[in-house]
Amino acid sequence: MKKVAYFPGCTLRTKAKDLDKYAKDSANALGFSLEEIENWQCCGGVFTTSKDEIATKLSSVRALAYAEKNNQILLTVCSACHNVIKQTDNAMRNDSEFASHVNNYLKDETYHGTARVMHYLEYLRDEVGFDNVAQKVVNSLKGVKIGAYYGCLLLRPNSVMQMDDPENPRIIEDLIKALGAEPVIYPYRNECCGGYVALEDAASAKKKSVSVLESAKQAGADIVVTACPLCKYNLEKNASDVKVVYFTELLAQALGVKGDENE
Amino acid sequence: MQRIGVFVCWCGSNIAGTVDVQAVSDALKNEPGVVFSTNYQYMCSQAGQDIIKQAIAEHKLTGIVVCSCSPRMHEATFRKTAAAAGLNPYMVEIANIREQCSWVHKDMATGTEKAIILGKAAVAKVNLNAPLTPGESPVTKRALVIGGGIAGIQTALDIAEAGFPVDIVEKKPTIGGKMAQLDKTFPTLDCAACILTPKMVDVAQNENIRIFSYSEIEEVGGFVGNFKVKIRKKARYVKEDICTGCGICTEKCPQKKVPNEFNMGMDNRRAVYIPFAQAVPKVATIDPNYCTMLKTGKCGICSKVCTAGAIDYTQKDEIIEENYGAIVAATGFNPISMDKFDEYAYNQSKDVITSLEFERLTNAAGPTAGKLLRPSDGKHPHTIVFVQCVGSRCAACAEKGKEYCSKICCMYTAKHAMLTRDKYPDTEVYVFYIDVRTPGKAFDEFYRRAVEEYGVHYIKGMVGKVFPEGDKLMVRASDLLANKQLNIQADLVVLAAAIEPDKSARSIATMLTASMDTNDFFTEAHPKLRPVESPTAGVFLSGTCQGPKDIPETVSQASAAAAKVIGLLAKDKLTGNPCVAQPNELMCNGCSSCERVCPYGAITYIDKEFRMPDRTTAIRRIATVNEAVCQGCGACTVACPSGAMDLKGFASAQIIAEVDAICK
Amino acid sequence: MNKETSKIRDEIIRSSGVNPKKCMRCGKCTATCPAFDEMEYHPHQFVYMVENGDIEPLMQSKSLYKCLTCFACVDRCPRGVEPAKLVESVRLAVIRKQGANHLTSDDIPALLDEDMPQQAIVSALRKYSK
Amino acid sequence: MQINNEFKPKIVAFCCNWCSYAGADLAGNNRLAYPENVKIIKVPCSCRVNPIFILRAFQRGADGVIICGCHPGDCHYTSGNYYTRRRMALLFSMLNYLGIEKERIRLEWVSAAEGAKFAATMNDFTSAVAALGENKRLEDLRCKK
Repeated sequence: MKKVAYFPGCTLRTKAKDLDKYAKDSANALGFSLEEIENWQCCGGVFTTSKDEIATKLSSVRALAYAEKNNQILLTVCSACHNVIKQTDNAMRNDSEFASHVNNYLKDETYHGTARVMHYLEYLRDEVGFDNVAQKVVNSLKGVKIGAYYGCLLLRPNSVMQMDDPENPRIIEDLIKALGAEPVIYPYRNECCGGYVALEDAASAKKKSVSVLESAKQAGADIVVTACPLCKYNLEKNASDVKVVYFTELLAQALGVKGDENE
Repeated sequence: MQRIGVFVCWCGSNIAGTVDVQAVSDALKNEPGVVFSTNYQYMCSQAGQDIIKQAIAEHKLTGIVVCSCSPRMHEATFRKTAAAAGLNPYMVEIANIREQCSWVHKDMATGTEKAIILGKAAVAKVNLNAPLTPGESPVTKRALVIGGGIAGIQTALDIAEAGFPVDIVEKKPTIGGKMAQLDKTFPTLDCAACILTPKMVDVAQNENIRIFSYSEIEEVGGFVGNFKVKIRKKARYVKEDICTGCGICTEKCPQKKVPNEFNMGMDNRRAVYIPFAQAVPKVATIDPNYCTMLKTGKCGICSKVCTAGAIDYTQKDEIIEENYGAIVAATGFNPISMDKFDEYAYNQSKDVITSLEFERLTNAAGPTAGKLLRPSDGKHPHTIVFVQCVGSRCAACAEKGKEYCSKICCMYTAKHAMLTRDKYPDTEVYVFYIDVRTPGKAFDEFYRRAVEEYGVHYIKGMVGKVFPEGDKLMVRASDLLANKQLNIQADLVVLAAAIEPDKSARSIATMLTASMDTNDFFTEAHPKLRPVESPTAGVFLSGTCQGPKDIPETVSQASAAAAKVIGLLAKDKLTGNPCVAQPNELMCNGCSSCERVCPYGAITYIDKEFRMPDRTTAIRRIATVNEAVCQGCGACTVACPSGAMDLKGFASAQIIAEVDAICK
Repeated sequence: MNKETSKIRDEIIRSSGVNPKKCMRCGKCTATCPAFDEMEYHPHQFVYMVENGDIEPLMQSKSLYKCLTCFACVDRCPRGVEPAKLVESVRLAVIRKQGANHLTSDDIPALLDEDMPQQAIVSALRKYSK
Repeated sequence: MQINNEFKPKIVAFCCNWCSYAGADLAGNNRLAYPENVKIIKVPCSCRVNPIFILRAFQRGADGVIICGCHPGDCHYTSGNYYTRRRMALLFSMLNYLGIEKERIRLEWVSAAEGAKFAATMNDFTSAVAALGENKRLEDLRCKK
């Protein structure tokens, strides 16, 4: 079985254990295994854009250096980890001054900008292939109307993330189709849920999350899927009658590896 | 041995202020070959020129050195002077002792010393000069216009009017271009078809004009006055000379699901079609990508209904070769793709359209017969949002938009907004703008009328995102003057898409060896003083292929290009540059090194018979230069391994003599 | 603009990597900002005010803590100005001052509910404190 | 007048007719001074400059040679300056092998609008060559017994 270096992130160890577990189980079912990298540290949740923020990026660079040393793809599942690590990777590649500052801190773990950071979704699309995913589906989700919720972190800034068309993405919709379900496209799928501002200003986050869910509901979605624990929290906290689940949970369910409770 | 005269100019005090002109003329008197040397206040004046003429006669001069200003200034003047006195003009050399000596040095001693050396170098060169005669080439009195939009039409009509034959090559089945798709034209609001179609008819009826429609340029060879062009006349599977344009085939064709490009894909046409009622030539064309007969061999209905018998499924592309004296590029523009701007939801909603699509929606001959109806449900829109600068003035990333201003959008948006309010006063119209740019005769007045008389809401700000919600479009925008974020529930959103040169322009430019800028607009020979000529001799520019412009500007430029073409075609012969490459037949070994580096394809090879020392003859392959094609760059002279190739006027021996004189 | 202001401005421009002069005042950033209603100064104003050295009001403003860092303005700006990075650098100019952290770990427990993911806490701390 | 005993290098500048020669004229029009050591030879295009001309200059006592042409992409003859660039790369390495310092030979792109660049380039080149001192002459072995 093909082994892929995996960066889980702190939330997947605590509040978002489902996101992690189902990702691993689904990977096994699809013929690859997620190998947690050694001694990883929290990515910090958000990317600090300032050029002189060095220390806050070191944990991501360490993960990148590990993948580089082992000549592996660095796989992420959480949108936030993916965004932070990918943006850090981009800064290391394109800002030589920043890179030399960072590498000065990292004695044996310097990074030279050659690792390949991939989100789990990208791995399914580009390495496994959605066609192959579809073939492994045992519990087709036929008839279920699912809205993909991208939020901001997977897509923006597009010049760095390069995952999909940032204004009209299809990667999650294609996965939904592969699982036999019906994707529902709604206009707020790439609008922000309110993010970490929720901690201080719950009202602000509520306003944004409600618009997202209303938009999905109006378009006819029964379920909304996300790759981000914070999106899930914000949406669920303000949820109406639309269920919010991790995309990995849906995947595991379709692949028949979710466990017995729903089967 | 040459008999050289040296003439040192003071240029008033311009030279004499920093150079001791007497010392220069004295010093040069003793150079080899010099038999006369003098100086004068203004050599270029009539009196100065007379001194030169007189000296040529008196001293039987065979060569002349003028120590004066830059040759770029007065070389031509002194060559004419020499010619008037019976001397070959190419026996004149200029020593540039003004721009490159007196003006850049302050000290009299150093200036004088340098002027003497520059003079010596010129004398050394003239000693090796030979009389040169420029070649002449005839001018083919026929012009080619590439592109049959309003630019190409106007250029062709003007050239034809002057009595020269013109061919228009148009890749679409009809001429007319983008203007044929427009509804009304700003700022006078006359209908585009009413002013364009009579011109199209003029083109069809003009005896001096041939139209090659549904045709493309395949190959361009030759040079100014003598271009040789291959034109691919694509198979339209209809005999052009027999088809009467009755249109029965286009009604009976069973293949009804072909997106109609003339209506921007907003309705369908048949596989056999005439783009629009006033098409020129009014001849049907079969689209091979959709025709069932051509694809499967089963159908043939159009052939059965054609009473004229014009349908020919076996037609093949035809290559036409023709010679031209001048070529005009009039390749036009297209709106850019909206794929990279989906924050405006163009790909997510049928009711988000481009301005050119809006033109078709309001055009009486369009898919809605001129009624403004939403593409999604055919309902009358009550709130319309226009977004300006979509992809124009966009410097964020190259693959997204264009850095330049597309120039026409402010005016056509004002037109669209005004016409909408005029015809449907119950409609609220919003225009989001960054700047309103209306330089042009009666343009700003036009825009103000849209605001003041027609009540169009102009809002300074930009639309950030369009959310398709149900059958409405939620437009989120900024109103910068009010410092507000607006949410407008619209029925229709119209995007003023940036314009870009037609995609075919680049390959045509390559064939013409005409240069382009980074945006693929053709570059002009001089941005101010030669705006309708390309830097390549004999190639002229008309319309938007050179840069964004509206119809009045396009037509002026088209006529200007025609004037340049007429000026060229009016000549019987073109005088070439005599400073061209010349191979030494005895030294050439036919290796082809020169041929490979020649940017103009001026070098070919011939087999020539040579008498050998032992009285036998041998056939050897040697290079020959087409003097009319050679531009005299000299690339071949360096590539030649045997030193056989030389450049007249800049011979190796001459340049080495200059080097020696300078390094002495 | 006095020396002190121009020093702060240059520092903000340097650390953000944003060139406010590229802005053509189209307002698309503000048009697209999901936190518009919560902000007192909007993205285009951040760009304009930083360019003019009018930074003190920005540093005092609660707008600094309302930006969601969603990068919508960064992605949609036609000139590549990246207003969100400017907001962040102004915020850093505030919280890097002695004792000026906007949020401290002592504040956290009061803000939590039992479902709040770690991600929200670390993100907020990273953005609001040094 | 001050007596100047400092070393004055001999410098030959080959300038293409369309860009660099016009650039030199513009330097003159704007009265932008550069050393009188620089003597310009006009060629139609930088690709007309045969390496033999440069060797000849070094044989005859030139201390520095500079070739100026249109900027890449701007050649009046479309591709002449690209030939020059490739040829000079080879020639420069050969001159280096012959023991001529690489600072003594230079290829520069100067447009017709860059009078200031022309003057600055010539100032810079002249002082670089002057710093190296007199050049050793290349000798033609065929002329030796």
